[in-house]
Amino acid sequence: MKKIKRENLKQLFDLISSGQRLYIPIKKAGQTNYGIYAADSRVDLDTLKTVKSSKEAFFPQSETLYTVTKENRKIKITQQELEGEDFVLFGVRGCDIKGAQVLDRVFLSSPVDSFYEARRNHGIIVALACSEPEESCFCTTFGVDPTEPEGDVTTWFKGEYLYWKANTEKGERLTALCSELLTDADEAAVEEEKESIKAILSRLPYADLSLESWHGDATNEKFGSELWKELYKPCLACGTCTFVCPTCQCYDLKDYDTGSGVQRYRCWDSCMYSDFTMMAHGNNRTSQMQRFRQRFMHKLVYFPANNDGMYSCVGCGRCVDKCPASTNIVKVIKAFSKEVNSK
Amino acid sequence: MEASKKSRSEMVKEISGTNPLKCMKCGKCSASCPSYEKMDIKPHQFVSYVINEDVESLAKCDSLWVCLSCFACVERCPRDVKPGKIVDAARQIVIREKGGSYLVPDEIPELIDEDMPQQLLVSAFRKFRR
Amino acid sequence: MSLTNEEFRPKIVAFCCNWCSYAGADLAGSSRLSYPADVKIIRVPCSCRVNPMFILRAFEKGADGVIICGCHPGDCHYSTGNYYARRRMTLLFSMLDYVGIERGRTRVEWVSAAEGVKFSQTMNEFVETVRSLGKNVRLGDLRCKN
Amino acid sequence: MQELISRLKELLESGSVQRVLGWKKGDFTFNPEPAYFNSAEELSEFVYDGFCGANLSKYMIKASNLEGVTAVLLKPCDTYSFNQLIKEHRVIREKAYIIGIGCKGKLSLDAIKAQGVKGITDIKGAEIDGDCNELKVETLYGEKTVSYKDSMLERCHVCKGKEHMIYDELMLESADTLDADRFTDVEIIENLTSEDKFTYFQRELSKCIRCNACRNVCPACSCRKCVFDSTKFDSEQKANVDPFHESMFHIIRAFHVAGRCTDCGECSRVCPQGIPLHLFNRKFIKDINEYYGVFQAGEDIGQTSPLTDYTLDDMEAEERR
Amino acid sequence: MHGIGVFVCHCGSNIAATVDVKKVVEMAKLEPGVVHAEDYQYMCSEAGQEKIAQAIKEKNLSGIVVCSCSPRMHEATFRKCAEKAGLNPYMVEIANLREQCSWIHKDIEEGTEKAVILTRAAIAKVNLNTSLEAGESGVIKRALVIGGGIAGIQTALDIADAGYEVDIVEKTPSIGGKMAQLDKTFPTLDCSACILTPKMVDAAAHEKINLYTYSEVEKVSGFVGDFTVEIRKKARYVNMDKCTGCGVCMEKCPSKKAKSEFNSGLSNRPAIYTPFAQAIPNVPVIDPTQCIKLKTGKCGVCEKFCQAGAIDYKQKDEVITQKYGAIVVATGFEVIKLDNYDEYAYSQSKDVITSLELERIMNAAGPTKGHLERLSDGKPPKNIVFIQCVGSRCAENKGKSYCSKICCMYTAKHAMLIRDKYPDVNVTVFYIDVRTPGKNFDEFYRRAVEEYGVNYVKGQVGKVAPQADGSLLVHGVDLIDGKQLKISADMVVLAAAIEPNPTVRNIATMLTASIDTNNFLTEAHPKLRPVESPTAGVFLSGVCQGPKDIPETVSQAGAAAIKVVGLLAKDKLMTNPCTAKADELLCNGCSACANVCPYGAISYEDKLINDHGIRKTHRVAVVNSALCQGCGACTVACPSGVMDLQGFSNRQIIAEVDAICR
Repeated sequence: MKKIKRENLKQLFDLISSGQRLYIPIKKAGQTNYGIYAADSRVDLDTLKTVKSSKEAFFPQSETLYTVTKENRKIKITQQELEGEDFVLFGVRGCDIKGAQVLDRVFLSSPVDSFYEARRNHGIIVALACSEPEESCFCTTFGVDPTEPEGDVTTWFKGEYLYWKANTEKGERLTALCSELLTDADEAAVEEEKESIKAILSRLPYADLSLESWHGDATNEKFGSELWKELYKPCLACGTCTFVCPTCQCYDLKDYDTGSGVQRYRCWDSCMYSDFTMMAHGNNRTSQMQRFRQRFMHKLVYFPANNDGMYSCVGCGRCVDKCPASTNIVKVIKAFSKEVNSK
Repeated sequence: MEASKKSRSEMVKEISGTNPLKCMKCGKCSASCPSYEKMDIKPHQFVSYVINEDVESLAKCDSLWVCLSCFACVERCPRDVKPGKIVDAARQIVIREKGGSYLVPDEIPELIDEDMPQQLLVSAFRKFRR
Repeated sequence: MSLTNEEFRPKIVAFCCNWCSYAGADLAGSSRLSYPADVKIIRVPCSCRVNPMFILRAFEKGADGVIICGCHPGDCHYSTGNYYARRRMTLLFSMLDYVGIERGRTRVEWVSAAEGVKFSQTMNEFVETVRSLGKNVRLGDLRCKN
Repeated sequence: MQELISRLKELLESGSVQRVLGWKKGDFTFNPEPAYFNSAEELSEFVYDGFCGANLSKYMIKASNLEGVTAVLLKPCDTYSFNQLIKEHRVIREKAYIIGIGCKGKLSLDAIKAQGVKGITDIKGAEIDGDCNELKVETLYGEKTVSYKDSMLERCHVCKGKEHMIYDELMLESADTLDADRFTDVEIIENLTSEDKFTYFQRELSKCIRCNACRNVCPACSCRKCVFDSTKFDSEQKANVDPFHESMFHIIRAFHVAGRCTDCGECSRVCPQGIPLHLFNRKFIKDINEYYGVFQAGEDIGQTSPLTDYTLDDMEAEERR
Repeated sequence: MHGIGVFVCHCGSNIAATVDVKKVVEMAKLEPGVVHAEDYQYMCSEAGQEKIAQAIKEKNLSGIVVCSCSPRMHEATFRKCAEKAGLNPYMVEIANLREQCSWIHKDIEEGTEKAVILTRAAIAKVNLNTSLEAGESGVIKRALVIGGGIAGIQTALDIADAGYEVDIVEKTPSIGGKMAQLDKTFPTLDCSACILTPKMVDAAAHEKINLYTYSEVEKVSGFVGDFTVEIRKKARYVNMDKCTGCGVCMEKCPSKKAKSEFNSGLSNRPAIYTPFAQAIPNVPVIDPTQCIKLKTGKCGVCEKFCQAGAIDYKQKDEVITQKYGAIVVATGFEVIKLDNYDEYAYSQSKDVITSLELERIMNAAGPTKGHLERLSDGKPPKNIVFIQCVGSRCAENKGKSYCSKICCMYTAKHAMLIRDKYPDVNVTVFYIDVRTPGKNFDEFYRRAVEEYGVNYVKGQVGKVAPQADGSLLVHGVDLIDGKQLKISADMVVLAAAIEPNPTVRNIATMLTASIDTNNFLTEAHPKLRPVESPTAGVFLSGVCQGPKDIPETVSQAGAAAIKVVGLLAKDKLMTNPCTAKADELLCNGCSACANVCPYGAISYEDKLINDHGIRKTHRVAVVNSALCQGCGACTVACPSGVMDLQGFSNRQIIAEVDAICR
């Protein structure tokens, strides 16, 4: 266990970023999002949740895959280089780390997504415990422990200090790099902080959110439920929930003509959009109800059915905070348990 | 000198809120004017003086103080040039240039007659404070 | 600065109405009134055919300046087209000013079929203005800028 | 409030309307959602308070396709949007029974949080029957009191007024919330140097995640298929591929709603990244007002929109400020 | 599969001098879709065209780009050439390498570089061209003229003389219009009726002309060549076939208190009446607001006295539907209301009259049988004052901004006639400017001054004050002498402004013809197409388009007629295929496009739309390609890009932009 004074954090960031890219929550134009650290960045580790999750570091909102150029009448294809350098992702909360584990299931299972894999291999995650969980948090429902998030390094804020514990070899390497700024610490303060967090967790409004009704093979029963016909109604079909979500992994592939060649890139897509999976014959989900149902069925039924029971929701609550129509996964879960209870 | 002359005619336009170039020289203002005989510069000529940037002469003329501010010309001008307002603007310039305060605020409420156009009242003040 | 203003050749897109300005450009040509080759003309039936999307597209793909030419107000072949275009372009360009695109990169000019001289003069002026502003770095897709 | 619910019940029970479009209680006091109520019983979940900010006019586009009449609750500012939608044939007047409801200013959770409040579990004081002066905020970390006014959405500070532009009946009182000029921010930006303007918007737009919430909530963005979703201009875009595309999207969107945007403020309300999108729309509104005469979209259905209109002596583009 | 052919013209040395033509050919070959590229000395020559045709056939080209002079020069040539070779003519694009490249650049490198880019843009565009077919529509060989004044009559006569059927719709009981009310006409002073009535008779007698008097246009649909018009024939209560026009009914009618419209309200007429003696048709109408029988059921005098048995109190309005190939608007004018001119005492004194009223007073058939007398006391006036520009040339909030054009001349006429007949009467004319452009016009005015001693005073009148003794004190000014004048007159004549007949608004709306702020109909082009409305198939005749005197009206009427004849002479109308088209699958039906369409070419329909298997009824825009002229205003008004212009489509222009910016 190491520690560093809060006031020395800037030195720490400067040090880390001197040798590699440092992704860290930065406040810009009033909002906190992950960004690449620079000396004049306004680092903001106090905001519990960045607007977009940290998944961007491994799965950027858009990335070029390859470029096609033409030399006279011949075509040349150049693959985009994979991530080749280590980078540090700092201040990641338990939910986002769990989100990365969900994405691993998608991108690292065969066939492996090499772009994702390379970033994942080169990324060093410095996790940060959630000192002040918020009302929309329900990560514990999905088995996340915000008191001790599992990164290469786990950190805690307590009083004047940031406590620092390396968990992996990558973590040790980073600790060694920063050794000049870190001092030894005992675990007592951290234990105390963990207790304090636990106390808050038990008081969270969603503390007792239950997934009971979602266990087992719920496919047919849930799919056919009449509830969807009401639940989807406020939905505006925007992509806010999907884009702030740490686990949403759908993307679209597109070509862009730069004038000197064509770039094939992928970018996040949202199953809420009416043109999602649009094909020549039309769309296989033709109504917003179907699209809405798809999102939640995927997170709570289809994904766990194919991934050893792992839900593709991590309870970060970003969609709860951000949905313009105040509809969200918690309301969906609650509506179904109410139905189960009333039966 | 040239500049100050010009600025005065610009001032007349600004104060009166009229555009002298709209005048089509029909003379309806002069035809309507009850003080026409006593005027050295006739109502329809006011406009030309402003266009020609000769506010100097306008400032010196008798017409400025002969005009009753009855606004018959303003009312009847087919082109909305409002010679009466030009006269009044010229008057204002003369008075402003003299400096000093001309009206005590307390006097105003007593002088206001509901049926009387406000503009007329103000013009009248200026005129009799000469 | 590796590029001096002398060497910088801006990309200029000119949308010209078929009935007036395009003919004006033809007249400039037949009168041998030169203007920089940086100007490339796109023929449209009327200035009201110019969609803001076209203008932003040009900037996206690397144009340094966009100019719209149409018939003089009152002379539109379709009576009213350039009146609509005038409002649209006034508002659009005002918006581009507002988001920080240099004002000199956009322009609307009315050029009649008889105004070959005006066409050439306008283009000369416009190219000069854009050249003095340098390369368009604020608006455009980075992928198109190599 | 009780009076409103009774009236809604009466409308549903008498069969004069088939459903009510209003708000349903959320799982917190501060997250009610737009909802349809098909029967008097369902109204037990009905709520209308300071957190019911959504402009339900947008939902009426779809509701116009439903059987029968929908009673819709519209705040004064929402009625401008409804009018505009009538003008554009996107809603059917006869399918709506408009209850013009009062409004005492709508609240922004972000504005409350910006006052240093974290972990909110309950908020009291937003009730429409109350005086709406103060909000009592219960949080995981203790209780706080914030002023109602400081917690309002930006749009309420520049409120268009308490009058409904269209309605079948009126319910509940409104409060005056106007305390700012809506063009102040636009003017501030106008007075920046070109470079500073660019920097400002670049910073703001760099946050955009292209979630389309602004577009999808916008009553003026009622296209069956948006140009940015279609191949009409080869302009199909998804997600933020290049900073240019965010500018393009927001400028074109503002242009497309210019002369039609009622300045309802929904775009700014819903933006997950807090981008002040209204600054685009207001720039157009300000320019239109200055250049072509004051125009308020949605005020008068008969009025021609400034972009489908012209006068012979309109200002030239080069004469712009 | 695309197969684009590129043909680069040297134009002798016109292009080749500053453009490396071979290089352009080589570069073109590298562009996507291009399968053939060649150059030639003169592409527009017969041999050049032969090369193009050959390549089209041999290489089965799907589109061609000709790099040559301006498309304004030879686009039509190359389109025809393509068509002959079996390629759709709209699959041709021109890269303007001469006027817009070689002629303005001196440096060959620069010229070539630009030529390559222009060629590239044209190739990019032609890749997206689609075959277009010019539409055809039939032409109904019949014209409608709305308004039966001199403009309408002349237009109808000219069309009919060319052999086409013409209907005139006139809302009053007789054709003749304003000209029938006039006494004499300038500058020849011949009697108005003497020159008008023969024309009226001609029109009535013409086998190709059909009169619908006392009728109004109620509804118009359709488009150029094929309009459908509903005409309401108001009930006359007199059977037109039976009536002999003897006039006994009018004599016997006991209700005689209605104001005579024809005499400008200066005399009365019976409830059953013809507007004037020479009315055509000479069949009276019963004014239902005045007729005692129709109001109370009692009376029936006219029926009793009508030997022809023509009176029919039960007659009803009749709506007839007729098809037309062309419509001429000739709705004429009215004199403005003088409510805003209190200073001239028009409403206070009977002796302040308008010029049109003076026409009636001076007419032998008028209220005073042609004797010049004061309406107040019947005494002959000794001093008459004419005031010009009453309501004309005013600021917009005060009257009409335009010059009514005819007043200077008719005032000169009136003044001259009065001085001629009553040399003792003093006539003073207050004027601002005397405007007499026209053949023999200024000479006419000078005669009034020089030979007839009319006193012209430059200066507007400020006020007319009725005096206790019945005289009128005119406060005027003589700007030349610099004197204010106070003239005691016993009659004042106001040259009131004229304005378009108020019914024209409604008619313009029905025709989707545009109208200006003064309610004058807008012409398709102010200089080059002055008698056509922007709406195809609608033509303008007379004062409805702008103030005019009789000779001008008659010439415009003839011009409108020849335009109509030109249209009706065609068997088929070929329509420009570069028209707007809505993608009904995605159209919102928001009306933005229709709001900016100058031709009224866009309408809306509720259509059942099949969107990938989902069927729903939507309101969608439908473009009438016969009306659309292809300006593209709608395409920009449409936010979703659903409205597109064929031949200049969004994607085509975008492709050009991309190619240029590449």
